[in-house]
Amino acid sequence: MAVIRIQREDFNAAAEVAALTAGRTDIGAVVTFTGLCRAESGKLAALELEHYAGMAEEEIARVAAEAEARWPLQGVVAIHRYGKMAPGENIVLVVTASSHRVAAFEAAEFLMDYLKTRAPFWKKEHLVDGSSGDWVEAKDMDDRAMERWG
Amino acid sequence: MAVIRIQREDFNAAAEVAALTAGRTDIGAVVTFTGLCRAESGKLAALELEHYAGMAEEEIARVAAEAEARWPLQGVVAIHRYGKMAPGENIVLVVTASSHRVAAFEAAEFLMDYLKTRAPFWKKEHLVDGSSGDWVEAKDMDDRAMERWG
Amino acid sequence: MKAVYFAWVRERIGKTGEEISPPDNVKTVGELIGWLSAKGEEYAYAFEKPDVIRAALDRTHVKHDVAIAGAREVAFFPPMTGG
Amino acid sequence: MKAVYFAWVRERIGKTGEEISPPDNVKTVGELIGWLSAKGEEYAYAFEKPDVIRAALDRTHVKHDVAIAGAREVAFFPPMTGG
Repeated sequence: MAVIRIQREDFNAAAEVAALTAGRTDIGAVVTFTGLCRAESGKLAALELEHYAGMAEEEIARVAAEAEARWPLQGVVAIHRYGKMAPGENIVLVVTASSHRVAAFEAAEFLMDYLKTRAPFWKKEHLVDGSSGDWVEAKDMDDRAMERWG
Repeated sequence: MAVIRIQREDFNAAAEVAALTAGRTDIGAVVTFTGLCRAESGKLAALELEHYAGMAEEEIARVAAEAEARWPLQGVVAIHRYGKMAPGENIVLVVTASSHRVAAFEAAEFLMDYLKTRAPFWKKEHLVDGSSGDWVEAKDMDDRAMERWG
Repeated sequence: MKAVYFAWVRERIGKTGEEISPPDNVKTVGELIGWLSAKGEEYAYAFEKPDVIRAALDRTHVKHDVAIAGAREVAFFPPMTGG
Repeated sequence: MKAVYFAWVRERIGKTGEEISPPDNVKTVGELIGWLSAKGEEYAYAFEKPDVIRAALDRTHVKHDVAIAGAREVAFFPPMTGG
């Protein structure tokens, strides 16, 4: 059963991995992906993440269930933050655990590709000059990354 | 410059990630891979990792330099343990940091594929019945995984 | 039914959501977008490029040709940029 | 030159390494494996399937057709199983 959390506060990747692997001796590979807020060459004061509160958790749970159906996983964690984040802060965490490294890697990439294109979150830029920047535009690249999973 | 360590003692993935990202606002993605000792359905008491002390660090440094040449990385960590490890214990850690998630994922997979097939380490099984088991055999699968990088 | 808006769709319409009562001849998500666009210039602005608008019915992604019948909540938003 | 052995190559030969002085007609890594194999039955056992033996010269992986001239350290070992 996947651990899915949508939260304003920061997460602790090490604590999530420890919870996933505690007392187990059948896990051979753990992959973590952490997405962080970038300063975009000093232009950005913060990113504000808006989300569809009702849908975000359900959609990520659907994506996690799909990953668990495709790969032999012993654990999945997906945590996505919302609210305002300064450059250097964490935004998203995915953890996958499996007996084998290829499954752990592929499932983590799959989860991130799907989170990027299907989880109802939107990023708005706040600029260092105090002005409100643009909404971040979705990238074709991300759609193509998702399409590789068929 | 990659962080490469060959050591008997355990590592702390969170501390390595923290050291890599501290004070930086240009990193958008951090991938960690942790390889752990499995019990192999309860048959295994421990894995003993032998290594070629002179060569292991040099070879991993070559592989890390190759990863840094292929992908735009802001940080690479590769730590490989040697000695005797009980099921559930950490064996290997790879951390990659980049502006973009695809580079971080690909570089981490590349590093693990190369570590598996080029780093001079050998695993010997110790069985729960007290007997000395076999040397783990290299997998064709791992060679093929490496070959995809051309 | 309840309509909810996110990101720049929400900003352009000027509200996070509202109760709507489309007429019976509005059967699909796409037709609902057309009907909303006629409600005022803020709606026309939000939906000026219908092709880029994503929709969800009762918290599940749907394409524009899906029927809205029976749905309690419809959501409109730009392509997602989370992760 | 110094020869070092690892894993089951080391176990079969019964030592971690030694000084060796191959004759001048032993020019490549593969020829060195052949010469060592003739040193005794423990060597013959270690190198019974030369194709699976991996080698390094001065800590760099090499194929069996590489010349050993100038190398200070040669290593023999099975395919690696780290990671």
